[in-house]
Amino acid sequence: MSDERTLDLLEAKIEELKQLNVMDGIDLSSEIAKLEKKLVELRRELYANLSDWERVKIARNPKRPYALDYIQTIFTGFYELHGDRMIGDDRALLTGLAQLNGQTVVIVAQQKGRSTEENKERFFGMARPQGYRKGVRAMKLAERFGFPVITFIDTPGAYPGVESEEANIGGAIAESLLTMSQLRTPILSVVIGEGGSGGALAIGVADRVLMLENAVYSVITPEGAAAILWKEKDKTKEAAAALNLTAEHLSELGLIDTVIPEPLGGAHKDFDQTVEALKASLVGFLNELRKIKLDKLLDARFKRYRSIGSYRELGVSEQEAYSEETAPSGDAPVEEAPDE
Amino acid sequence: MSDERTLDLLEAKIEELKQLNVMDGIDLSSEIAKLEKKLVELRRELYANLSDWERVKIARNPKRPYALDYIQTIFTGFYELHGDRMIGDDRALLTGLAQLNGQTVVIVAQQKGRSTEENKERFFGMARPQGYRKGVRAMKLAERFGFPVITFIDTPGAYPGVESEEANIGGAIAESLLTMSQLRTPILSVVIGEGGSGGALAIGVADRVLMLENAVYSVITPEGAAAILWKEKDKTKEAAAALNLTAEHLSELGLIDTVIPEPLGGAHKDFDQTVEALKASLVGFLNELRKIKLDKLLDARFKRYRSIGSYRELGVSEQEAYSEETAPSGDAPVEEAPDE
Amino acid sequence: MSIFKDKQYLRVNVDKVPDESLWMKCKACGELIFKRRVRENNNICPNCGEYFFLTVEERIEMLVDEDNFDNISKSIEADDPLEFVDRKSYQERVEQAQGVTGLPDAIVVGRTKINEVAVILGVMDFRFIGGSMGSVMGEQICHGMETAIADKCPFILVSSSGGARLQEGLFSLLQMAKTTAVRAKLADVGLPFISIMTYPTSGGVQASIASLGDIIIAERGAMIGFAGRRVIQHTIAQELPSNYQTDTFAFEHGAIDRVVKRDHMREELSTLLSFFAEVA
Amino acid sequence: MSIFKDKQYLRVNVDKVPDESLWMKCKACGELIFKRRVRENNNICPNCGEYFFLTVEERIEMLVDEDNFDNISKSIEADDPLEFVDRKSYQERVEQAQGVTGLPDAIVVGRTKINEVAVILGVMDFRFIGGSMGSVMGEQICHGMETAIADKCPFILVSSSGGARLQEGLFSLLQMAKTTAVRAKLADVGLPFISIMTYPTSGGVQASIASLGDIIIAERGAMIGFAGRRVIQHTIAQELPSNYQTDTFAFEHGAIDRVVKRDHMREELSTLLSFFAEVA
Ligand SMILES: [Zn+2]
Ligand SMILES: [Zn+2]
Repeated sequence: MSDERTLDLLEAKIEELKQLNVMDGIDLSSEIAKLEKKLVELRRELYANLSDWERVKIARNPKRPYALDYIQTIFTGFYELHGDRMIGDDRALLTGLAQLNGQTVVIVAQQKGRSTEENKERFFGMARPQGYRKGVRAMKLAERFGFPVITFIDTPGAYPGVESEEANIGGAIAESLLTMSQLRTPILSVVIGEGGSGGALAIGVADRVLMLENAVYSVITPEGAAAILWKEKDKTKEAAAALNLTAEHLSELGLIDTVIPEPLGGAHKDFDQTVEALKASLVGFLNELRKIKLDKLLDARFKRYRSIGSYRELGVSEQEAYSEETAPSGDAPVEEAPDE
Repeated sequence: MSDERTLDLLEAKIEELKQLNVMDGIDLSSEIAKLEKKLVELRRELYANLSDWERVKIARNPKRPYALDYIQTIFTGFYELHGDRMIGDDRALLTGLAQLNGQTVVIVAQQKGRSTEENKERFFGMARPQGYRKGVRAMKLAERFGFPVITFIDTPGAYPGVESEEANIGGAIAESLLTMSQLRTPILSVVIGEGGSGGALAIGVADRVLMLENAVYSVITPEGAAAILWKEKDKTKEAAAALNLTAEHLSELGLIDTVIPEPLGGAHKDFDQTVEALKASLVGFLNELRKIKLDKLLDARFKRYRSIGSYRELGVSEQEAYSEETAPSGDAPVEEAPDE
Repeated sequence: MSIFKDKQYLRVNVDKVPDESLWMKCKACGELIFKRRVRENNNICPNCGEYFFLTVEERIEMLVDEDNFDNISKSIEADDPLEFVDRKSYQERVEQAQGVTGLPDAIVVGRTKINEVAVILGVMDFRFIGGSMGSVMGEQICHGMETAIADKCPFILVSSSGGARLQEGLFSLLQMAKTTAVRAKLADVGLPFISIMTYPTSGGVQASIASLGDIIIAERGAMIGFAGRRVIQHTIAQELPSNYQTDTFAFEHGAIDRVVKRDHMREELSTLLSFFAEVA
Repeated sequence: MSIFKDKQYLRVNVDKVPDESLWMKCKACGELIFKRRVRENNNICPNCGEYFFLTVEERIEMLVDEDNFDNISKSIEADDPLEFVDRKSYQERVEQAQGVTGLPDAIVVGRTKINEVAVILGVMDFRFIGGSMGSVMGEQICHGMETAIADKCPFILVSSSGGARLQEGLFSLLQMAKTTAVRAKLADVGLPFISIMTYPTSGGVQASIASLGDIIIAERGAMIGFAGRRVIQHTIAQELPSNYQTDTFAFEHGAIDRVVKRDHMREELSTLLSFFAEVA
C-alpha cells in the first residue's frame, strides 16, 4: 500500500503538470483529472487503513497546523498575556484574550515551534512550571470576568529537565488540575496534535473535550511504552495500537466528547476546511455551555471526572481466605523506580 | 548621662560581687543592695530619655529575643511548615502550626540568625519571594481550617538581591498584602524588633497590630532616610527622630493598637517578663477577635486600612486659576529613580 | 495479626510459596541479617539504616493504633478496558501482582486511628505493578476521601508509585483529574489531607493527588519527582545533579514541608493530627 | 487645552516662571531639538527615540479621547502628620512640587473615555516628590477604584513612582495595604484593573497596587523593581546584570504581560478594553 510520502510526491507531480498545462498551452486536462481522481482514491484507501502509529506520525507532522494557526484564524484579536508573575514567561504555553463570534474568551494553548530556532524558545511545545502557572493565572482571570476558557493541547509532555523539577513541575501540574476542576466558568479543551501525558492533561480538565481526527492523546508516548513494557524500541507500532490513543478509540471509550473531522491526509492538507469544522464545533459547544447555570456546570464537570474509570467487582470465585503466613515479606530493597 | 554599655558593665560587676559574697563568706549584702538600687535608677533615667535612634539600636540588638524565642515559649508544639511549593524554602520567613492555650494557630514569622553561619542561611531576616509565597500558602491553610494567623515581624526589609528581583519580590509582597486583606480568619501581627518597610508590612496586614515597646516600624531605615533626604550619613539620629518609628509614636498616631511593655533595658534583660506580657496581650486580642463574626471582622479590617491616611482639604486660600501657559513642559529626561 | 480481619472477602488468592528462610542479605551493606530483626525495625536494615520496601500491611501496622484498621476499600479490581497486551497481558500482570501482594490492586484504604485520632488512611503498594495508578486506585482514593468527608475526619495518603498505570491508557491518566476533583471537595468542607511521599512518588501520582496535600511529608530516602531520570536523559540528555529528585532536593526546592524518618512517622502524624482536633 | 477644565479649584498656585526657550538639548543623544516637535511626538526625542518624562496632562492627553477628561480627584492635599523636616520641611517640599507641577499631589484621577470606552484613569507625576505615594496618593487611588465600582467601569493606573513617600513615615507605608484592600473590592465585583508601569515603577508602589493589575503593561523603557540599585549595592554589594530592572528584565522574568511603546499605548488600551466590553 502506498504511504503518505509517495502520495505527497504524486500530488506535487500533478501540480507540476498543471503548471505545464497553463504555461505551455498543452492540454493535459483530462489526464490531470484522472490523476487527481486516482490520488483521492489512493488517499482514501491509505487513510481508511491507517494504523494508530501512522496516526501518531500525522499528529506529529511538522506541517500540521499548530495552536497559533488555529487561534489566528478561528478567533479575532488574540491578545497574548505573558508571565506567571513569579519566575518567567514560558513560550511553550501561551495564554491570552481573544474573541469568538464577538464574545471574549481566554485561550490557553501549547505551541510547538516550526524552526529549530523557534523550538529553542518553545521547547518543542513542552511547558515548564512557569507555563502551567501562567495558565492558572489566565484561567483565574477568565473566572473573575466570566470569560469561557478554551485550551489547545499539543505537546509531547511537560518539559522533563532539571529546571522543571527544581520549580516543582509536578506540583504545578497538580495545581492546574485543581484550578480547572473548580474554575467557575465554562472550559473547552481541544487536542489538536499530540496530547502527551500529564503535561497535556494539565490544561485538559474541561466541560467538553474535543479531538481532531488525527490527534492522539495518551498516558505515554508509544516509544516510552515500548521501552518500558516491551523493553524493545521497535515495538512502538504495537504500543501505539495497544494504547488506544486515537480520537476514534477514545471517543468509543467515552473519554472524549467529539471528533472533529480532518480532510484526507490530515489537517494541513486543507487548513481552511479544518478550521471551519473546528470553529463550528467550538461555537456549538460554547453556546451549549453558556446556557447551563454555573452551579450545574460545575456539578456536571465534577460528575464527569468523578465517574471516569473502568473496574469491576472483585470476582467471587477469586476470593479466598488470606492468612498472614503467606504474605510476602517485602524485604527487597528496590534498585530504581520506573520512569512513568 | 550613662549609656547602656556602661550600665551593663555595672550589672556584671554587681554579679561578681554577689559571687564573692556567696563564696568567701564576706557580707556585702547591703553594699550590693545599694548598688542594685543605683543601677535601677540609672537605667530608668537612661530609658526615660532614650532617643529614637537609641531605640533603633535596642530593636537591632543581637541579644534581643528573635521570633523563635517567643514562638517556643509562648506556644506549644511549634510544627514548622516548609517550602512555597514552587521554588524554595526561605529560612528568613518561617511558617508553622502551633497551639496557644490549646487552640491551633498558624504562625508566620521573620527570623534573624544569631551567628554568622545562621545568618548565611537566614539572610539576616530578609525574606525572598519564596518566603512571602510560603507565607501566603500558610495563611491560606489557616483560612481553610479557620485557624487564626499570628505574624512576628522582625526584618530590616525584604532581601534586595538580584535573585529576589528575578522572582518578582514586589509582586510577591503585593500578593501577600492582597491575601491578608481578604483572609477569612483573624490575624494578629506583632512587631518584635525591626519592622523594615514593605518587607515587614507584607506580613503585617492584620486585625490588630501590636508592637513591643522597643521595637521600631518604619517606611525606611534611618540610615536610608539620612542618605536620601539629608544626603548625609551622620544624620541617622535626626532621621530616626523624624520618622516617628517607635512604638510610642506609632501608638500616638493611631497606627498600631497596643504597645507591649518591656523590662528596663529591653526585652532581653528579662525575657520571661517580656514573654508573659506578650502572651497575655496575644491571648487577650485573640479571644476578642474570636468573638467577632467573620464577616464583621473582615469588614472592620477593610475599614481599618481604608481609613489610614493623613491629608487635608485643599486650602481655599491656596486655590488660584491655572492656565496652560504656566504649566511646566516636563522635558527633562531623568537620570535615575530614587531608591525607595 | 491481619489488618484485614474485617473484610476477608477483599483478599484474592495468594499462591506464592512463603519464603521460609530466616536470614536475608542487605542489598545496601551486604550484611546477612536476621529477618525478624528487620521486620521489628520497620524494615530498616539494623546494620546500615537502609530502608526496605514495606508491604501495605507493614506500613499500616507501623502507623496505626494496634488492631485498629477497618479495610474499607471498595470490592473492586482492575478491568481491562483496552484489552492490553504487551509481553504479557494486563490481565496476567494484575493476577500476578495480586498473587505476590495478596491485594486486589496497588492500594488499600481503611478507617483507622492514629494515637486515638480517627482518620481515613490510604496506602499504596509499590510491588503491585509499580504502585501505578489505574482506575481502581483512582476510585479507592476518591472513596477514601469521600469516607473522610462522611466521617468528618482527616485523610492521609501514603504514596509509593511510579505514576499512571500504562496498561489502562487514558483511563489511568484521567485518574489524576478524578482524584484532584474529589480532593477539592475535601478542601471545601475544611478537612485536612496529609500526603506522605515515600520511595518513589513520581509521574502522574506526584503530579496530582500526592502534591495536593495540605501538608506534604516525605519519608527519608523518598524519591520525588515528575519525570524519571531515564526520561530526562533520553529526552534532553541533560546532566543531572547527584541529589536529583531526592527528599533533600524536593525539600530545598520548596516542594514538601518536611522529611521524616520512617520510625518517626507515626509520632509525626500523631503530632500533626493534634493540630486539627478542632476541625476534624 | 486644559484637562482640568471642570474642576479648576483643584489647582494650586503655579509660580514657576514659564520656560520661554524654544529649543532643548536631548540628554541621550545630545542633539538640539525643537521643543514643539518633541511635544508633538509624545515627548519622545525625534532624533534618538529617548523618552522624556510626561507631565500628567501630557500623559492624559496622549491616552484619552479628545477633550474628554473629568478630573474627579478628591480636593485634598498632603497634611504633615509627622511635622517632618529634613534639609527642608515637608511642607515646603510639597509646596514646591505643587508649584512645579501645578498639581495638589503626585497623582490625578479622572473619569474619561478611551476610544469611546468609559474608564477611570489615574496618572502619577514623577516630578512631584518622585511620584511618591503618601496619604493623598493612596486616597486618590482608592477613590478612583471606588468610582470605577460605582460607574461599573474599568480602572487604569499609570504608575511613575519611586515608592512610598518617606516624609509621611508609616502613613505612607500603610498606603500599600490601603490601596490593596480596595483593589480587592474591585476584583470582587469583577471589574478590570489595568496597571501601566512607566519609568520608574518601584518601591512600595511596585510592591503593592501596581503589581496587582489583572493585566500589567510596561511602557517601553520602564524601570521596574522593588529595591533600587543603590540599596542593593549598599546592602549586599552584588554585581547587577546590565538589563537589571529594565522592562525586558521584568518581561523575561514573568512579572508583566507586555511591553508597549509610548506612541502605541492608547491603541493598546483601546484593544485591551474591547475584551471587557461585556463585563464593564
Ligand atoms: Zn544494610
Ligand atoms: Zn535624542
